[in-house]
Amino acid sequence: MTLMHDVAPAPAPTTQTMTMAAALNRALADAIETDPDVLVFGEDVGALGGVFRITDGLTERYGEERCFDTPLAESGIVGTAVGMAMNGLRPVIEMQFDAFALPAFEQVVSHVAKMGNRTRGAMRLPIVIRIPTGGGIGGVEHHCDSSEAYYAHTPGLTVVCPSTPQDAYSLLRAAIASPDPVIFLEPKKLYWSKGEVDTSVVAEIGSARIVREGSDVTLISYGSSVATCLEAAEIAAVEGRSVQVVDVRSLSPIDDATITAAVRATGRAVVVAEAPGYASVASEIQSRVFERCFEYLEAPVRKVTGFDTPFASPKFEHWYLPDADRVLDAIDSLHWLDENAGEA
Amino acid sequence: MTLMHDVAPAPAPTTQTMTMAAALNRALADAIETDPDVLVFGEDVGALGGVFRITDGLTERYGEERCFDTPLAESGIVGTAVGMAMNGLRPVIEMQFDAFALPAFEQVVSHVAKMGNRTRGAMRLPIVIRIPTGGGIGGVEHHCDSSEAYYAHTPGLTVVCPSTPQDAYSLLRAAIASPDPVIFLEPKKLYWSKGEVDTSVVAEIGSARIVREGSDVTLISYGSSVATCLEAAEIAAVEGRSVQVVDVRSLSPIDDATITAAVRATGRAVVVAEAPGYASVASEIQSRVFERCFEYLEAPVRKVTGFDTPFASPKFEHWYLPDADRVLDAIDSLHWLDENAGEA
Amino acid sequence: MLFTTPTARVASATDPHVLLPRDEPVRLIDQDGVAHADEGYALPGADLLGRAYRGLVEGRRINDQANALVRQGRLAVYPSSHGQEACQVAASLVLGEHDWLFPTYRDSVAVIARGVSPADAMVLLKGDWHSGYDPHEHRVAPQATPLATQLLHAVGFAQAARHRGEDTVVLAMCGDGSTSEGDFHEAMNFAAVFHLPVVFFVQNNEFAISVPLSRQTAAPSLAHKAIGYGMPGQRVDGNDVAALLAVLGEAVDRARAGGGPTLVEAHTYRMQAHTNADDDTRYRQRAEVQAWTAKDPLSRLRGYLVAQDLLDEEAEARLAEGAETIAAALRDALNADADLDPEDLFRFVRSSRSPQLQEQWHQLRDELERSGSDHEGAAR
Amino acid sequence: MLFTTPTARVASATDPHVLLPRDEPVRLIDQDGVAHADEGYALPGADLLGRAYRGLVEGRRINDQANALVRQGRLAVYPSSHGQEACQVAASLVLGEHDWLFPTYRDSVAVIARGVSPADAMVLLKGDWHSGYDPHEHRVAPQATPLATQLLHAVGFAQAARHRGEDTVVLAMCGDGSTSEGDFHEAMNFAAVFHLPVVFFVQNNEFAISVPLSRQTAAPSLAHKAIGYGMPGQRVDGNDVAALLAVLGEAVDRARAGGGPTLVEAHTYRMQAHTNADDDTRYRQRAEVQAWTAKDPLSRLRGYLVAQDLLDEEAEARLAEGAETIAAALRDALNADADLDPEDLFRFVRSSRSPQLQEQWHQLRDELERSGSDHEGAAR
Ligand SMILES: Cc1ncc(C[n+]2csc(CCOP(=O)(O)OP(=O)(O)O)c2C)c(N)n1
Ligand SMILES: Cc1ncc(C[n+]2csc(CCOP(=O)(O)OP(=O)(O)O)c2C)c(N)n1
Ligand SMILES: [Mg+2]
Ligand SMILES: [Mg+2]
Repeated sequence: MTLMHDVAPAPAPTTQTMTMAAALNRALADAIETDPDVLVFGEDVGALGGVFRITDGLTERYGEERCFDTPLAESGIVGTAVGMAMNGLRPVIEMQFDAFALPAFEQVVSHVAKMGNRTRGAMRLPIVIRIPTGGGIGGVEHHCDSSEAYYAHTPGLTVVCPSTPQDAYSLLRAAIASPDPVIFLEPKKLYWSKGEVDTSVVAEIGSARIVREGSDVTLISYGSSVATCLEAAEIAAVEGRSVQVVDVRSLSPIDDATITAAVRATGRAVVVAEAPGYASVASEIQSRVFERCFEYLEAPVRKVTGFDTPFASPKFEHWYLPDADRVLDAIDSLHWLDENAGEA
Repeated sequence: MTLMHDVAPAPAPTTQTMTMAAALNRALADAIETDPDVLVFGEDVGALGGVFRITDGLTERYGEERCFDTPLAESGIVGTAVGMAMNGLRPVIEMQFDAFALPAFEQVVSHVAKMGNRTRGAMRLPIVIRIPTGGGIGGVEHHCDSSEAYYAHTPGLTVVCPSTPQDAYSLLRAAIASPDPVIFLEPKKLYWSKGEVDTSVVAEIGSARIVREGSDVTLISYGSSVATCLEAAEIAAVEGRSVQVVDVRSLSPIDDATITAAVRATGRAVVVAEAPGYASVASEIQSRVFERCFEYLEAPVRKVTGFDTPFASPKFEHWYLPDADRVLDAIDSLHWLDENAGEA
Repeated sequence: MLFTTPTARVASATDPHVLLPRDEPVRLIDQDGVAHADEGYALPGADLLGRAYRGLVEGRRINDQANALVRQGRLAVYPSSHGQEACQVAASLVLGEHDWLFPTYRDSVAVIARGVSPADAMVLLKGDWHSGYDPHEHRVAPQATPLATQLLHAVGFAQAARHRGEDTVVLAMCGDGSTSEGDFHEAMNFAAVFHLPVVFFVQNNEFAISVPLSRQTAAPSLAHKAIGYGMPGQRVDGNDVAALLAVLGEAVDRARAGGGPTLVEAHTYRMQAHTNADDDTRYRQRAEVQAWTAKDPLSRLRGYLVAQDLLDEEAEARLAEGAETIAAALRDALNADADLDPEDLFRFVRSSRSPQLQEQWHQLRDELERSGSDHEGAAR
Repeated sequence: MLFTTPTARVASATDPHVLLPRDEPVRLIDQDGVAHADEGYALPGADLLGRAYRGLVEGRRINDQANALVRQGRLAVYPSSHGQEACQVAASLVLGEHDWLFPTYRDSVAVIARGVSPADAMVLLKGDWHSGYDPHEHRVAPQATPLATQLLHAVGFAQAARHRGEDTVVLAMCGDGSTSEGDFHEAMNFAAVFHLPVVFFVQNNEFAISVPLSRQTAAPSLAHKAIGYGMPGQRVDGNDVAALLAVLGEAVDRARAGGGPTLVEAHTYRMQAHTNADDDTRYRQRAEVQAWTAKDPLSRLRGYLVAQDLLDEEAEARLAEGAETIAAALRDALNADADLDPEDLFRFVRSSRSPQLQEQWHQLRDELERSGSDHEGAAR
């Protein structure tokens, strides 16, 4: 089995430092240029270039035929994307904020996720639904939710979330090339983070990435929380602990092999994500690690997540969001003394 | 803290054997009779009495004022219920099938779950959303989904699911009396199952129930899967294994105390539920048990759930649904030999 | 073009009233089989009416056969279009070969009229799989269950066709109840804003399961919704296949000619319960149903054709025989048990199986192997 | 009743055309401040116009002040109603004391006009909490962010009031873009089917962020949607507060008298960017915006009042002073930092805290205690 799809080479491959926003924009442009079936649409994605400017310049460069504004109706956007995909196109659509993807939830669950199965593969839906996700930007209510659990729980959907500009580029190209529908989650907080992007790198959907090597404990994370984990790992290093960081990248399907091998090697793990923790992707990862690494664990797997409360108002956000401190506290709780006791 | 709400005594308390459908009908009638603010509405709940007849006779007995049909629009049903609750009523609404609650998902997540928090408690929403859930009835696509994970993951929602007529009655009365919104999941497969119902029994939302005592392994479950667990426990008993069965009943909030104590006593656990397992309520329970009972576990906690595929067509259902055999296989996998080895 | 439009109605920016439907539904043949001249719509020719009649006879026979198969336990459920066959047949006949139909669960007869084999059309209702035909083969989308959702698919489908410069017309069906859903609104609006070749065809059969039309809308008619989107709306007698062919045909012509979408409301009646699982005595009077038998779409067209010497007893017998052959084939197909492969549960979820799905399949496979290939016979 | 209706328009089953709006928006005072007699709507009296003018002056000042506070970093975001103040003020003035307003994020001025203190109204936009006022106090629902969702709440609210036999009227606001959402459709339909006392008030300001009206609808006007629900629709000049008072007032009167819902579309213009975070030069021409300054709602009413000797310089100065006092109070309130309690994160989620939430609060509390009460200053 492979989830590697034929991604057409970027028209003029480059390696450049750019923001995640720019990387996404570039991925869209390269997809439009290399595949006549790719269409970009949504609310404000045309002249405005999207409220986060991810589609900046696309209409200008490629015309309304390839990138256009729709009426303000998310179910309409997803539902018409379904119809277009049924008729051979590859719609790449933008939901303006996570909570504003919810009016389309029926279309996503009842059709996007199921049409391929319903038709025994006769009608696959190569749709990419781009959803800005998460907080950390001081947004008012409904602008900062993390809704990956809703999608990851739904059979038939692929769900990915990049944490670097490189992955943003490569995963978006792979998502657009995928014959299956992909929920593409873009951490808002990372839009303006920078990194090197080589547009000739092709990503494989379904593979995690070891972001930092370490031997004492494994932090498992995705999206904006990867940076939180790296920050915690730095601090822990000063305190003498070697912390490994895994970026899951693909929330569904998930790369059990990489995650399991990582935790078996360290014997300790903390899952970190911003979404409320209850019945979440973090819970899933936690329970998978528990089950697959049971014999190797020195301590229970912990998770550090958003609280099970509605996302906080801007002034409360710093209390709500998992930060390096909270991750370090979780690491501290991993029975280090017991082990030493055992070793002594 | 208590989640026990003042439930008005049933007008004429009785103890009787009845189906779960009849128990639900009785709970609705008793709520209507004892609280003038209770209103029942939805699609086909009037003259028809609902496609499952749960609202049978209510319009006839109490008039259109108290139980009525709406236009065919689920977001409209939930959204107007929000407005009614904002204005002091207690709407009890019916979604016809699980998948047909999805058009209302935005209203549920963005308002039902959040209005109380938004208004700092000034506007609580005492809404009950009744959703027939799950399969086992040979229903065609979209009629047999289990969507509890979507709701349980959403902060601000209470999610309950009865497995007996008694709980159906008492939990529905408690849900209607609750000042907070409740997602009330009704396992379709159990609608015609019978049991004794004492209408003077008041339920506490948030408490699990030990359905069967046992000392070797704990099965944790809810809704229609409780019967599957009991069936497995019977068979296991013949094979000499003492199996405890816990009915979670309240999926959110969850009764950690009961579940944790149960598993600590047996040292082994299997979580059983019908919904796809990935990022599910079963995963949550599994990870909670792992974390809270780590030191007590003889084996990894297993889960037996629906596959991560769209719900099966009627003819495939028997392959899809967790059954006693599958639960027994999971029990068999719980490192019994290791333990014996350890004991020997 | 098959259908000519005597007086083409074109949306005019200056007079929005042309978008409003007539006060009375268009009717060309009355319930006694008498044709009436109409200033706006011409009576379809004899050939087309003949094909329509065959469709009606076959459609009625398929409905009856499916009901029998439900009673025999061969179909899990059947939402019958008995009484609505004129709508079903017209929806199929007005489309050209390359056009697409987006039907609902009730539109099996229309699906079959487009060429899908009755047995394949019934796979969903038999319970073997969620859909039984390759949509591309006869250009028929899978029958939709979640109400009104398919209207958006139809709109997107049409948009893709136009994107490629094809002149495909898409006809999307839904019921009166479905017009209350948000997706109905969004589909109408997207189609109008993007001026797409879609014909929205509402079969107003007076009921959504038990809920009467008066609980769905307070509007003068459902077709009055069209002006709110800037598209023409029209009402038509849903039991008069001639009027349906004329009105839908005009809408298809306009769509193909670049004139944008149309909303057509057919006034018809659901003669049977919602499905076999429904009990319609709970919410409507027998007399009300009886009153509609006089308006039956078959007898009305038969009356006209006979009066016009376009149909005699021999032809009628031949048609009945043809319909009988179809019914027999359907019976045979449904009486045979399909050979089902449990691995199908995992085969189509994604284009390539994920490790998780593969693991789950292996788990099921092992389980089945342990218990001997048949699950039901499993003995531990 | 405050507002008299010269010729009451009543929906008639026999002539659905009465549900259609006029071809041109109702206008009573033109942009030069000249009043014109209208056959259907009377000019509001001097007293009411005077109150409206004060509302306009205060509303404009609040909009300006809020913009300044955004620049100073005291407000996180501000969606201004600059240019739409006539709509804001009229929406508030037409309601009786016991009526309810359902506003959006853009309707802060209407919220304040109903009596909510400017500081409380800005709590959402300042970021202290999701809403800053008790809705019951001034009968104003929390300002809605998810578009069109609040329309359904308004409908349900009205239904509950009628259930209790109260004669509450509910006025629900939304923008032109929001009319494309499914919830708009469902709200209109529920209100019409249940014949509820709701006034749907669409501020058509030509844009939904960057998307122009032409991409939202192909209809002759948004008010033409009303007939599709069986309710009257009307169009009004959204910068003419007199016309707004008359048209909305009539709709409120009809609702209160049991005449059911109305859809009112106000033609206005969003003079500033969507919010401070928006860059409107990307999608519209400066000249287009400039053209609308001539239609300013303040200058137009001022012109009329001055010409009628209902306003002199002294009165104008007094009004400006009053507005200044409000602005100063708002400044002061927003310059003060609210005293925020982290436990509030958990306090309001449910009416009683679940064990899980309590556990999570204790976790946060311990964390804060460990790091000294201030999180930011945390040093491990
Ligand atoms: C979104 C959604 N809600 C509810 C249902 C359940 N349901 C199935 S058919 C039906 C009535 C549909 O009525 P109408 O649109 O008039 O079509 P008809 O059955 O009369 O052909 C309902 C409520 C559904 N299938 N989808
Ligand atoms: C359901 C939903 N989708 C998208 C958004 C993001 N959004 C906020 S305001 C806006 C434009 C609204 O336009 P309109 O209804 O005309 O109101 P206006 O801002 O012009 O007052 C959009 C798309 C939202 N808030 N809710
Ligand atoms: Mg119907
Ligand atoms: Mg607008």
